[in-house]
Amino acid sequence: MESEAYTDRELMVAAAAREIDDGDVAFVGMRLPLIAFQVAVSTHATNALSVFESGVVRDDPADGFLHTMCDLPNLDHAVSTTSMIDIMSRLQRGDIDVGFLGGAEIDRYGNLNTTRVSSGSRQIRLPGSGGACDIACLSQRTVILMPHEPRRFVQNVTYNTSPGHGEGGDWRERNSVAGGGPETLVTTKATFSFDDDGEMYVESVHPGVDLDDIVDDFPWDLRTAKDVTGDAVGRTDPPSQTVLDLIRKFDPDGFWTR
Amino acid sequence: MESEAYTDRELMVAAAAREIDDGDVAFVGMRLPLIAFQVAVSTHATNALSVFESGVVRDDPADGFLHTMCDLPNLDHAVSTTSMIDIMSRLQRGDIDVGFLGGAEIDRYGNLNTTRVSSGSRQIRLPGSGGACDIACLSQRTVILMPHEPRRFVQNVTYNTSPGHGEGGDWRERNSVAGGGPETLVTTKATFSFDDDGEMYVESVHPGVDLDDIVDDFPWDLRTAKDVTGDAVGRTDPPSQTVLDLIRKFDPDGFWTR
Amino acid sequence: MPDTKVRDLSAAIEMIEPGSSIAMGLALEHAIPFAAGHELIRQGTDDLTLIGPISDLLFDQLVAADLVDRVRAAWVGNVSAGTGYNFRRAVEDGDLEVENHSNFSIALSLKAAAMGVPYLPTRSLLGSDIFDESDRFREAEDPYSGDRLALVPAIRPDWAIVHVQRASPYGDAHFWGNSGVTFEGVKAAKNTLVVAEEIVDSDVIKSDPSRTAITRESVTTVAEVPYGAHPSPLAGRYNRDNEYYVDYAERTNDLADAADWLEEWVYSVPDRTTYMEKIERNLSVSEPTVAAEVEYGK
Amino acid sequence: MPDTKVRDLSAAIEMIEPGSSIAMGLALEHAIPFAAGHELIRQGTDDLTLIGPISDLLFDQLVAADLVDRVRAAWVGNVSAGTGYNFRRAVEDGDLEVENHSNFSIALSLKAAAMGVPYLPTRSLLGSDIFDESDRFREAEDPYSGDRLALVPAIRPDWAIVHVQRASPYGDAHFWGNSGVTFEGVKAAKNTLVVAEEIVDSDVIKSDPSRTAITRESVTTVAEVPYGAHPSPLAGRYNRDNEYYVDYAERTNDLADAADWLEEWVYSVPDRTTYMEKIERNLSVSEPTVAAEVEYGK
Repeated sequence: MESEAYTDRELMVAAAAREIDDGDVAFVGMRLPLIAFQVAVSTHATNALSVFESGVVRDDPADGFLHTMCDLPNLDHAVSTTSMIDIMSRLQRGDIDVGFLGGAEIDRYGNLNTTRVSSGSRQIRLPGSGGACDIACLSQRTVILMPHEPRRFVQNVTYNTSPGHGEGGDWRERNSVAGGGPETLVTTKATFSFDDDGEMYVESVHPGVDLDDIVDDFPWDLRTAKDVTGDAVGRTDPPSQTVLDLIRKFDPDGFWTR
Repeated sequence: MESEAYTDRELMVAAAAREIDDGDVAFVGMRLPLIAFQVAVSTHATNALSVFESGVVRDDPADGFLHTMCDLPNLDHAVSTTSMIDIMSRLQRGDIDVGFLGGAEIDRYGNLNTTRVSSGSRQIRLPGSGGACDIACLSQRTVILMPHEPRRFVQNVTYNTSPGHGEGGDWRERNSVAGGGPETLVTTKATFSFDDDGEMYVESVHPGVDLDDIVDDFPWDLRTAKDVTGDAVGRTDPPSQTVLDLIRKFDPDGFWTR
Repeated sequence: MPDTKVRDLSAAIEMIEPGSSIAMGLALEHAIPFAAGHELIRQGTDDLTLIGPISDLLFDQLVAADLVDRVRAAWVGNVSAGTGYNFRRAVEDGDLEVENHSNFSIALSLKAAAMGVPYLPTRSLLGSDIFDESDRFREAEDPYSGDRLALVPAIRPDWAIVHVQRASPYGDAHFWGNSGVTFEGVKAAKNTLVVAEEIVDSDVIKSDPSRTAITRESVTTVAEVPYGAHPSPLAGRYNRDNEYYVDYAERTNDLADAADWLEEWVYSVPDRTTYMEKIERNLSVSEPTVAAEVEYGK
Repeated sequence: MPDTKVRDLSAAIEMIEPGSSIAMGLALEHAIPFAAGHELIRQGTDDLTLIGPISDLLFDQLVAADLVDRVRAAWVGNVSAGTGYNFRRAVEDGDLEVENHSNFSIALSLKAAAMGVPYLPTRSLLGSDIFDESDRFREAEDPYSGDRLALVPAIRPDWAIVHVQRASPYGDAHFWGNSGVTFEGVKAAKNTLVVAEEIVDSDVIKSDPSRTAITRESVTTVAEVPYGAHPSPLAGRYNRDNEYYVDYAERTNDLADAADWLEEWVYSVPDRTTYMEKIERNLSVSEPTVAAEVEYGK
């Protein structure tokens, strides 16, 4: 069975890699995007460049596993190892084509929270923004990766760490939020796009997932491709064997992807 | 005779070198200050550091003649070769103790013009500020070196390229000009200080120069040390043989000092 | 000849007063000055304000030791494992004040101080709750275009602590690999402690002045501590000790366990030699890449 | 594999349209791209706006060739000899518009563009006629302290032309020695021409990524021109040719003489090899200083 041949996170990495176009400058965060960039530049996006907020610029996969963007294999034979201001300035100039984000909570307009959440009466403190707010504000487009867990999908994020399409419509423009905002959300069950109003809709469900099982995970009436484009909700392409081999090369012990 | 044993410009360099205290960070411009710093750090100011707007930081004399701050001997074995923003930021942070300036015109409050002057009906264009305006605005104190020519001493500078004490009094504070302003002017005939109101006065005349010959060079009633401190106008110390030897080592062909 | 600024690490850390604000972890996951942090813990230097973009484990350890009143940062946790449990616990218990930043806003705060200006403008932050909840960030209109901008005011730490590959006794340093906000932090701070793998003759530093972004007049004191950035990696010197991060996460979820961890790894470890004996993993660089030759001269 | 961006110098200069704004001479007296400037003169690329801190001779030569409408700079002249006579003549004759800057205001103009913000604040300029005469610099009140500041708006040149020691065919470059506003200029400009002493394999650049402050996505095209910065010096490669500057000053005080000079040194010199044959002085680095070893690796 295809669905047993790879993990949910391997599928997410494969889907994320497809979001990097050839020639893109990608702002790569931690965890899965670290692997997604390496897959993309090894397959269809050989002219892509990656930048990391720590100051690293790379044009090829690292020769060795990366726990973090600052592991020595990511610095070795980098194109440039520079400063955060240098990297963030590229973002602020509008030179970053795509940035990757994650979140503990997301709302229908792709606003993300990584600062604090409530669980009953308890306020749980999360690590915070890191560079996420900057990527969300300033990338030409963003791609969001999240585990598909109903508690993460909320009417309103508890704290808007990383603005998406705000309240929808021309909210970003009205609020002088410079970049393009979320274009794609990939969860462990489905891939979502955002319509002209900035509202997310199901673009495709992953192999083995039933659309009906997904819509109940959201506290709002989830829109689908059919509502927006008229096309039926698709089936996410599974990772090819080439891509799976690459993912397992870049994450040999499955530290991030198992 | 002492006055024949050295040139006017060698005396100016010697006087300028004395203005660098041990431990100072000095913002060194072109021409004579290039040599003055090297003399100072070789004699009384062994812990002084020099910075140059091109990005050079040095703690010792260059091993070779310097036409400009970017000649290779000034880069070789520098403490740091960095950027202009780095150097100017030190100035803006208030970390530069003393900066050197020159000018085509100076007024009684030490305002300097290096942008344009009039000669009869002709407007003569000069090279401009370079970093002079920044040094004038932001150094803790400035030292001005100029040939002693009556046309350079004016009631009001044609163009205020590098603000001194403005209109005197608390002008700098009122106009948010951050640094301390001019402390010393050294010409080829005398050394001047600035009083509490920011007006220049003769501190000492160089060997062989008569005070009476100087006062007529100014279009205002020139004040002297006697008016300000009650002390008589002094005699500028001639350069010692050690200092002369150093000047001639750093400028062996007398390119700047003959 | 300038005076040497070399002290042993404990004497250097003694210069830092309780109640100080300290910027560290400025190169992100790279070159984190863990040895200096552990010495702060052993000396019990408390009432601290910690400043940095993402702190990885170091801030969590100082919080575990109950030395921290306030954190001004973009992210505090454990990059290999996610949560920093001591940080989370302290915030949830109301024992720790947090000023929320993005990485760029921390970078700009330090850059503003490094440039000697009261603030820098940015197009980031607008639209976020980081901006909306803050009484520090201000909205401003660009007088040229009418665009809305955010203003980020300067942060001037009492101390910056940075770890580098090599430094002269005067404090001039070579640091390579990604630098994050290291150089901005040094220039922003009132004092800097440079912790170096190796203290070298000034001529070594001066053989490559374009590599010298930290210069003596910004540096208060210098300490030589080989492996002083462990468990974080240092370019050309040693790899990240990832198992340490995972182990820390597993052993500090609980307050009592965290105390045990501190006892084992900090309080009972007098110096860095003893510390390194506890590490069994080989972290050395196995395939060095030698930088292409560069010449100066006259 | 990215495509090569290498062109010969004349093809690279052909990419620059008449009417362009060009930032060059950004490392001050160091590494001035004279070869590129002379090719602009040979091609007659006119209606130019020139941008830079202090231009030394290069701007004066382009003005002599009647290619320049406007200069935005802090200082234009001849550092060895003082006056740039062609610049002075053009301004006095009303043929050249000058936007007066200080070095810092040019640096901040480019830095603002490089950072992607409309302006940067400064404590410099206030009190000067550079500030008072300008309709670009604005006064602003610091909302935090109430202090008065000057705002310096961004300048985004059409082109930056920079000279470096070595570059990859993709445009990633190593440049050492003092850099002035070179890196800010490259990031500020819409296009960059990198003129390199030597084009090297990408692996050479990648052996020392912390030296790579110019990266490919900022670079439009790359040309290999040994001695392309002569008569200015280039760290580790060749010394300043001071006699050239003195000779230029003596020979260009007069319009007709300046035309003769251009004919001899630019129009009648087809390429850099021929050009270097005209230089009799030995400018080579006699005592090279080799930079201390740096390693990366994994």
